[in-house]
Amino acid sequence: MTDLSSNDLLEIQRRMLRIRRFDERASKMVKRGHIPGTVHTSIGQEAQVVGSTFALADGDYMSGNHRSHGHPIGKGSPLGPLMAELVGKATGVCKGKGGSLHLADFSVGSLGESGIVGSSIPIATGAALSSKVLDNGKVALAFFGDGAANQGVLYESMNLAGSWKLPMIFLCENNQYALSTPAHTVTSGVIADRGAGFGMPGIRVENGQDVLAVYAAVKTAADRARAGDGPSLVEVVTYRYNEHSEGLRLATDYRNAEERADWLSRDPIVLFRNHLIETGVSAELLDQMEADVLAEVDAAVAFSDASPYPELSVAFDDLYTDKEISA
Amino acid sequence: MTDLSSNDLLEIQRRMLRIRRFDERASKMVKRGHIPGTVHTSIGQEAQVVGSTFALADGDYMSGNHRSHGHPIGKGSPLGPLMAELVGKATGVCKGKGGSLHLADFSVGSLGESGIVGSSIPIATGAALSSKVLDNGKVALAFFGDGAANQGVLYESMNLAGSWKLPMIFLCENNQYALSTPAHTVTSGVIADRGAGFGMPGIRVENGQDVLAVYAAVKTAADRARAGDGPSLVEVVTYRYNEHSEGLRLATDYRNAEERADWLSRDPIVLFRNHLIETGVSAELLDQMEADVLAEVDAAVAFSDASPYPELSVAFDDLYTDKEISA
Amino acid sequence: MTVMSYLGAIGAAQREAMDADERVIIIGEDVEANVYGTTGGGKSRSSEGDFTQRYGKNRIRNTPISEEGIVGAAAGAAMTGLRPIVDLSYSSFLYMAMDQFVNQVAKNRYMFGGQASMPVVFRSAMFYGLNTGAHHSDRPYPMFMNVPGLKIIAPSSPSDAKGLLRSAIDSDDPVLSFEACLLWGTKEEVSDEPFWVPLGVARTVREGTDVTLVAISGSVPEAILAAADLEAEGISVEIIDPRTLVPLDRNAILRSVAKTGRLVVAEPAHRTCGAAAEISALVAEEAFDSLLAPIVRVTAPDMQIPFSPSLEKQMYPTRETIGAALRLVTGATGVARAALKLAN
Amino acid sequence: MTVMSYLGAIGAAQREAMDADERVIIIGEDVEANVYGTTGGGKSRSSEGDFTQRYGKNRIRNTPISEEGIVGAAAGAAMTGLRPIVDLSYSSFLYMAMDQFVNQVAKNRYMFGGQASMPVVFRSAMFYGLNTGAHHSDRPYPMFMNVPGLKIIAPSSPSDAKGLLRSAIDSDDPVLSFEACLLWGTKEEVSDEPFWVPLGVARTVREGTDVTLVAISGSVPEAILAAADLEAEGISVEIIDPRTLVPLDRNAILRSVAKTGRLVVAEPAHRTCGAAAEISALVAEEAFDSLLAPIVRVTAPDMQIPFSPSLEKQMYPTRETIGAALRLVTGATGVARAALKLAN
Ligand SMILES: Cc1ncc(C[n+]2csc(CCOP(=O)(O)OP(=O)(O)O)c2C)c(N)n1
Ligand SMILES: Cc1ncc(C[n+]2csc(CCOP(=O)(O)OP(=O)(O)O)c2C)c(N)n1
Ligand SMILES: [Mg+2]
Ligand SMILES: [Mg+2]
Repeated sequence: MTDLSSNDLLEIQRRMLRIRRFDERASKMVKRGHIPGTVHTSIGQEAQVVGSTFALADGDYMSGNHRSHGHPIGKGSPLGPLMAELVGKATGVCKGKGGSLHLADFSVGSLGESGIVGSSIPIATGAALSSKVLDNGKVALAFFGDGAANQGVLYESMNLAGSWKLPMIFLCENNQYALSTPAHTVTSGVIADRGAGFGMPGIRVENGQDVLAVYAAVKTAADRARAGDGPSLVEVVTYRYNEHSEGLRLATDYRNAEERADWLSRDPIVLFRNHLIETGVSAELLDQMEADVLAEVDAAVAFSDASPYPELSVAFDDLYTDKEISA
Repeated sequence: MTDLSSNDLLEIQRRMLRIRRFDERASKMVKRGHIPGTVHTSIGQEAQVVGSTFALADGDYMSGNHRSHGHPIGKGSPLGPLMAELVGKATGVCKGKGGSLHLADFSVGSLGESGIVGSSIPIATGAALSSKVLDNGKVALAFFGDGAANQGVLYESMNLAGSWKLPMIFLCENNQYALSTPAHTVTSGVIADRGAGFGMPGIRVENGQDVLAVYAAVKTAADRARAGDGPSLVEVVTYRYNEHSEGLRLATDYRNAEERADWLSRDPIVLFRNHLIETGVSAELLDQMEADVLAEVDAAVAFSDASPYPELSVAFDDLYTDKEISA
Repeated sequence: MTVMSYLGAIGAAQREAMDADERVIIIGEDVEANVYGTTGGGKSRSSEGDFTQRYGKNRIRNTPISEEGIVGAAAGAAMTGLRPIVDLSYSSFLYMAMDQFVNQVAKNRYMFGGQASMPVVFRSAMFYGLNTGAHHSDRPYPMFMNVPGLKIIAPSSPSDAKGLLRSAIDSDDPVLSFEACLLWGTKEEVSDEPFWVPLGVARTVREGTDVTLVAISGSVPEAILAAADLEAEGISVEIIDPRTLVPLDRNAILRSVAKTGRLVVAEPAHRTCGAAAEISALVAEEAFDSLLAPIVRVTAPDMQIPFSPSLEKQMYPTRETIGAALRLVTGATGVARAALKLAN
Repeated sequence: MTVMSYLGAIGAAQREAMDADERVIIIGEDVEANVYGTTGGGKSRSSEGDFTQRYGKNRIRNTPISEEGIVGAAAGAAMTGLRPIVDLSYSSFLYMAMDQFVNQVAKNRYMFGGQASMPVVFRSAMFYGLNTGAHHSDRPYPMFMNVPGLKIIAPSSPSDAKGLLRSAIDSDDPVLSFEACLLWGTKEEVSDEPFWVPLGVARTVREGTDVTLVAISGSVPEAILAAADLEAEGISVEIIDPRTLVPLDRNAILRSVAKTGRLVVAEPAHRTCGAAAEISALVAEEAFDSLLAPIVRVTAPDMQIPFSPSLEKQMYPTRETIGAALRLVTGATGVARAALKLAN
């Protein structure tokens, strides 16, 4: 990747690590009851997430889904307010009102994750429309899963973005399952192939564990968008290592052991660490990075722990901009 | 068309004529205030309609849209109750409660037209599901326009039908405009090309004024469906001769005069009449058919005229099957 | 002042708002060709007032038929610096976009702890009473009233149409505007100057002392006729048009009922869980001690809308059914009760 | 009789209905793997009660995530000979299919003059009170009550869950079932034999003489606790659970209010245009002369649901807020009014 500096490469690894460690911690906290409700981790999908977000500029927009922590972390959101949000603290990035499913950090262009599968895709489309109308050069990316790829609103959005040549990327995180349902049993055709019928490139990144392969595909799409040539559909094939959500226990027969072992043997973070070492980065530096990231996650938890829960009355703020008429 | 008898060919022409004369009459009746509300004619699109319906078996299902008279007529529905429905009479095929937009004649497999663009597509999909579950060999066809092709529910239905290999035909009536909006300005890519991404053939009938070309494409799709090989998408390129709806007056500049003249010069009924004459059918026989069809339409109007309006209380029937709890 | 139709007043408000703020754009099916009459001077593209001529295609955006995508895109655009007006043509098409309305438009600001604001207006017309059958005739505003986070207007006069729409466009919150086709042609003198009718403030259409009649949208003209009939019978009716359904001007209604002691609510929506139910429940809770008679709702019955003109006309509140309700609560008569039974 | 959980009772009704009629099929996301616990004996595919084993994939249909397509397909299938049960998992996902519910499921039979019948059941769970944030927590049944042509059940006990679901499946009309996750674990003795709880018949949960308390879905257990509290204070509360919201057992409610003269309505939905509004309006119109006190609604406020446990718990009717309302209407106290203010 000629356009990535060695610093960039390190930053890519750091962001993947942040996602991994943040999600590992969140998983534990759910199981111990420190995080209410549930969370959906991106563990195993870090290359797909960071390869995508890193191909965007700082000011670019994105929307996401229930597998929600990786996206803002990948886009550079600080961990403390994210963790506090998961716990439901007043210092959470959404003041404790969103929770894991609804993280949003407008300061990094994160316009919101969505608990409703497919529902945030047109939000990113609208952000791309703003960019086009205001001519501000921003690109918008919508993350969605293989399951969401069967929601009609995706195709309405693709058609709209194609017709209006919006600067937009449709990023399908194909981890091959929607909850217990194997994608191939409910998907007719190939997701990436759906681009063509909607007048846009449909790119399939078969090795979604290779962060640079993902980056390259998304960067191409982003360049195309910024050049005014319209949207792209990018499908990244990947795998989630954990259960659909933390704490959920399903009959195990929907994913088999060999399949899991195969994907575990291609851990995106290990792969990229090896790649960095091959290109001359020292193991010590990478070990230090690992330690730093762990410390960051510790600090995020400490920040959350030290934060108060929101006041009762906070529940009655922020519905409308003019408070006096709220409820 | 080896599988069409000479009787079939005459019947095709008769059904196209029925649509033409019925719609011409309806148009007049709207303008004179004899039909309340408005109607959307299929004038100019008869080949597309009859080529499709004639490729179905009698027991097969179909759903339609606001351009609604041609479909049941094409499927063999008697004209009297259709006309009475347009006028709002008690003898209407829906007892006067549906009107032009919501014709349905279950006796010929017509499961209902829909005033909501795109909304009836999954209804046909469900009929195809019944056929599959009950294993009764029926095929279901959904009619929808180029405008409706941008409703997400179409792609949900295509994906569902593809995943379940339902005996289903998605029939896009591309008359190149959705109300005032030229299809090419709001459609990214080519509609027929959208089939491939959803794992099904996408066939484009470029000459949708040629009834046998339409028939051949739909027959292929129906055979495929009946053989258990799943759904097809068929896009038929055609043209409506009248305004979007009768009585509507729009700025004329959205369709130009040359374009109209070109399509008018390829009137599907004239083309097929010529074809029949070439194959040895006598002009007298065809003239007689024209007269017969006009008489049929006259009789339908007479039937409607002679019919009473529904009793007031009829408005309070048929919401639920168990009447006592209605309202 | 100019004599404006209801539809013309909407066009005027849109033009004013587009002139005043570059961020205002119009999105919708067939808006370019001014099919629904609010984005042009006349019906011709070349006419002077044509919005596409005036503002260009970057700001007048003709869309595919994709309500869900359009509503969501408008929400996303509103969250990132634009102030879209979305023309959804008929209210019956809003269901296609219900997820976007409820889960994105209404919730985002709240869920994100105030990070988002959502300055977007969704306009649609309730096309009832015109023999178009069940699909086009819906009056679905009550279901949106059950969704916190939306504001809802339902203007019943040209002036209110203009002034409320300006306020809606200037609001930083999402506003749904339900317009009644039956009112499209209504005309009155309306100021050519910009003006704003505040959201949440009812209009007292007519003062009275014996009974309060809250009337909504297309029921307002019928209410006025009914009140005139009752006046001739010596009964003084106070008519209140809430104009904004969310936020509702509760005080205006409660004050009036405190004065009259009687309440009738007329609206064209279906009965169960309608706006009339809400207003009745509000009064039964907050003004119970003033009440001298049962609260009567005059609404569409819980029935879909039949096509046939002979059937449809009995489906909505009329001068007669409203009158019957007024007579009932101001001194019940057998005739009035029978008339109401027929209607509900 | 067997001790069954609410969820188990739903599974039992589905199994009975599938055994009884080949035309009954189940359609939904993740139904094959029994993710939501009503299509299997246990959580394992191999367990005896597993529906996929028992009925095969032709009748247990795992779907893509395409709510609109699924609901419409189920409607089309119901119109052509099947009797589908659609598992939509969470109630918040129903919006995706709103057009199909309103424009096809509810209208087709009527519009087509009775040619169609629509024997289909749509089940979903209201996942509120579980700290899942605004997207999953909706309780949207009131908006469906405003749509003529749908029937709506909201069982609050295992027996009702089983008996109402059987009636719903056997109904030739479309029925929406709203189940409350908070009730999933509730257990009681339920008959192993098939039985049917008729649609449109309320259950008197407890008889009383001083005040009528209509409680819906997840509010029923809180209502029972509140009534016990009030009993200790010498006030006798009659609790009515409508069970079916459409058709509503109006007579049961009116009869009770005629007896007690006082009404409180508790439900977990948002306040404006909720079921409580409808019930209040019904009584304010039909039983006005019996009423001795204002009608008080105890509902969720018109606010979206916050995620943080510290915030969410105050959003729904509780024993305390229901108790406060009961005290208010049976002899208002300042404390009760203050407690209610907080809640609404
Ligand atoms: C509209 C809607 N339908 C169903 C669900 C329930 N649900 C949550 S996540 C999920 C699976 C999503 O699969 P996919 O899009 O592939 O994302 P993944 O979880 O694999 O990352 C389902 C069915 C939902 N949240 N929203
Ligand atoms: C959901 C919905 N959106 C918009 C409309 C208004 N409308 C009625 S017909 C029509 C154009 C439809 O175009 P197309 O699907 O191409 O069918 P055609 O009229 O050309 O046969 C529009 C926009 C509608 N009825 N339903
Ligand atoms: Mg997935
Ligand atoms: Mg068209």
